[in-house]
Amino acid sequence: MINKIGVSAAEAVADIGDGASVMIGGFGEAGSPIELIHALVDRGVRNLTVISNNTGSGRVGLAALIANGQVAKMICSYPRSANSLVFPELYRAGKIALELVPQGTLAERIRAGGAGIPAFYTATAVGTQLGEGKEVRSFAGRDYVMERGLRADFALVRADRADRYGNLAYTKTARNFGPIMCMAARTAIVQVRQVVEPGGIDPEAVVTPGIFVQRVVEVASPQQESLLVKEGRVYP
Amino acid sequence: MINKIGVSAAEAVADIGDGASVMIGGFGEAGSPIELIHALVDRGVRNLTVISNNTGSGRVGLAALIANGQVAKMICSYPRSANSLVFPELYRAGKIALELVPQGTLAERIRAGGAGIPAFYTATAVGTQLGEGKEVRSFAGRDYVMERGLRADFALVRADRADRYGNLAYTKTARNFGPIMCMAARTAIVQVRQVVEPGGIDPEAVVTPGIFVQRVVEVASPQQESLLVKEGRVYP
Amino acid sequence: MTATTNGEWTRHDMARLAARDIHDGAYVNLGIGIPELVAQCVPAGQEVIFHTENGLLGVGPSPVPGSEDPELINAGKKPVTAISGAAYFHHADSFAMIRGGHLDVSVLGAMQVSATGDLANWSTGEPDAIPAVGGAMDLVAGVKRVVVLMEHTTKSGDPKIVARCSYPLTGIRVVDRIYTNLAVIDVTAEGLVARELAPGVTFENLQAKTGAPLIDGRDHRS
Amino acid sequence: MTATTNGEWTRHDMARLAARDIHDGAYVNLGIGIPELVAQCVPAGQEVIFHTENGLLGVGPSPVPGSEDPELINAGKKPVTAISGAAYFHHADSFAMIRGGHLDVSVLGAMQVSATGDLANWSTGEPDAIPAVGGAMDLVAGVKRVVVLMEHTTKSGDPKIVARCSYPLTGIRVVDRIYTNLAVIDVTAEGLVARELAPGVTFENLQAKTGAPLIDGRDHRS
Repeated sequence: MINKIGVSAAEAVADIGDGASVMIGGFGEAGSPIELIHALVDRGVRNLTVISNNTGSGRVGLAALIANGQVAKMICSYPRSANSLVFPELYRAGKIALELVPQGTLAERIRAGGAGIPAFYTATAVGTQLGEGKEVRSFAGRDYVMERGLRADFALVRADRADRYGNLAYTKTARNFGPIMCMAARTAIVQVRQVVEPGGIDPEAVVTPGIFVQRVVEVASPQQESLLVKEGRVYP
Repeated sequence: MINKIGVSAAEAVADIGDGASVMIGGFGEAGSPIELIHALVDRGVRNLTVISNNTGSGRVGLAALIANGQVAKMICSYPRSANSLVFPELYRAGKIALELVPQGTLAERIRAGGAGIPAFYTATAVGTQLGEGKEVRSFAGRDYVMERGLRADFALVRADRADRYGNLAYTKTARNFGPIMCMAARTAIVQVRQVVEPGGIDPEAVVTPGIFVQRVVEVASPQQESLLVKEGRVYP
Repeated sequence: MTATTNGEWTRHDMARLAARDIHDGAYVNLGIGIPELVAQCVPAGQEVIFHTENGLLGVGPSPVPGSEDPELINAGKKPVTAISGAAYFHHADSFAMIRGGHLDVSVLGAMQVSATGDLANWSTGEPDAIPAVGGAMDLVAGVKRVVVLMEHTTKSGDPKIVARCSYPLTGIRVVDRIYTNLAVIDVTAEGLVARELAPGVTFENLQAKTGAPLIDGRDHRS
Repeated sequence: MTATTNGEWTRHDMARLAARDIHDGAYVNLGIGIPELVAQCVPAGQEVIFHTENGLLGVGPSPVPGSEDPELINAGKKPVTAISGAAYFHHADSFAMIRGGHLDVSVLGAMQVSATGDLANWSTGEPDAIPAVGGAMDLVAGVKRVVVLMEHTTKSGDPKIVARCSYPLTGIRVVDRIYTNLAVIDVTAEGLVARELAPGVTFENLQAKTGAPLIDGRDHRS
């Protein structure tokens, strides 16, 4: 019987090793899989390449992973935000690399990686610093840059509900990068608020079909990043 | 107030002119917008380029449009099926052009067109007749062909429910090409079984957001193509 | 249109002017900052659908204090609500709307706009700045009409409308119209055309505060 | 394994052999024809998820006569059912599963398979044939493991396993294993390796009906 559920957060990330590439879902705290990230902090593996839209807040979640010196390189669109302290400090000190990607190009690169598309063309960033060094090609009189599909060894994603097949439903704007990161990772690890029986998610409303999900961890009451930041919490 | 509903099938297709490109949803009869197609047959416009996975059955729906001499060119993956009589006859007589596209490449070209991607690479069809004449490029040691995004002037699609914003929900495997054709057409015209109030489709379960839909026609009891074919019906 | 005591437009005036120019039924993405005010200024009887690139079409008003939902936010990561008839989707679908030309208007803030509509709004280019681009480059490349809402000059009085941008570009020839506290200016093939001036502003005064030649277009408003 | 009176495998035998080789928990796409029989042969205690490229993961058994739903069909346009825990999706997402390497096994029919695993199964290449490809080229290019179920020879007795395909190709070097009424044959870097023979078939007899050299691999079954 197929059953992708039942592992703990620690077990789910146990084979993420030094040098792995890891996509981490979330747009700010919405959809950020904080318990899975903390399990990765606990593992202490280093030299990670992390693909995530932001770089976290305060000293918890993704920011804690970065603060712990585990991330060698960030691929993201917006590494700066109100409570983003850790990344700027390490970046200015030359201790972390940054590949800055326009947000829509980042999303499409991830979707392409998951869909078996090695490269595509987009008008985004043509003529800008972020288009420099990229192949430019004209279609129907307009210039486009070539962008490459992006895959990763692992994805850490937060969804709302899952069944044992790994079918997922999300909540509101916490959906964001989750579905495409599940597609693009060789091993997609998902924390959900609730496990349901097969059929418990309407098959018309499944957002991520189970084929894209390898492991599901139930975290009934996930921590809320912004509250932890407000309280000044530091992980671990 | 935004209201995309309320036109008849005839009104909805009234600006489709000679030489237009028209995407038509459906995989076989599942999702085929038969009432919208018949309205287009009634208009009698000619020299159409039709993008659709198949070429219809019997002498109704898409097959009627072809039989009526209105289609100059078909772009499709599978123009042959059990009750497909019209297309083979015209094709052998040299009266209709065919661009044969692998089904997944067809779907991805349509999705790319809708997503503003002018071209992408795929391994599908490399080294085959359908890859001939296409640019081949190697990424990470594997060959891929370059395929172009596909757009159209109009899309005719069938869905299950719509609200006045044009948000759509579909039924089972009748979803197929509908969502991506709505994305790729300048004017997407959708027939639905039922109009619902805004919010009547769970915002988490909207499959096609209204931004991709321009006109909605309510057809509460659509005709079933296979029954018409079985009865030997001919449209008009 | 109200104005400040010095005859310049307030930020709300600018937002109202921008909202006035958005057609009924339009799909609109609002950038962070002054552009956010546009949502409150849609003329009565019109309906505009607001898109936020983090996956929501049909952004509603700000939530009542205490009812914020951390999983329902906008691109600025502020809590929002959703209208009845909203739709959620993932990031690739959201940017398919942007890149595919499905959005009618993108309203953005800016650091500089050039005489030919180049936009700079993502980086000062300073060596120790943390570069962050978000969705700005996608929006200007994909949305049908790009308009800028910004103060006419920097805090130190330097023009933000310039012959050539000195800051790193967000996009080339992308801006269609600029709304400032002093004027409404179109970017046209002929050059920058001042369409409307705030009540206390003269054309000469406007030109003096602008780093590129302006055409007085007040007689032939588009 | 049962067999026909002449010692050859039946279509159901071939399907059972193919099903035996599919791992528990696999995601599998079944082509039209003999491959469809594989769904009925999943060993007890195992669970396999069937994908149909027209937008369903979790294809169930054929519907009870009279309960067919014209909106719930497979890629062969036959009525099917959906299991509890199924998911529907659109065509681009469906082929993202295929092209992106997410499916474990594709089971296809064939007109010809070459000694190096080239597959021909979409066109006879005859001048008046209506060419139709469907999803076959996408499947062979994207799915991790491609296996063929077919009769060993044509109705007129010609080999379908050949040195080089004479029919137009579906894909180059894509087939991993072939199941016929006579044998199970692997496509390897060393050549075609016969792994199992139907009870009434000798290696010499098999070779005589095969248009490319076979290696007898019965002692070192993978």
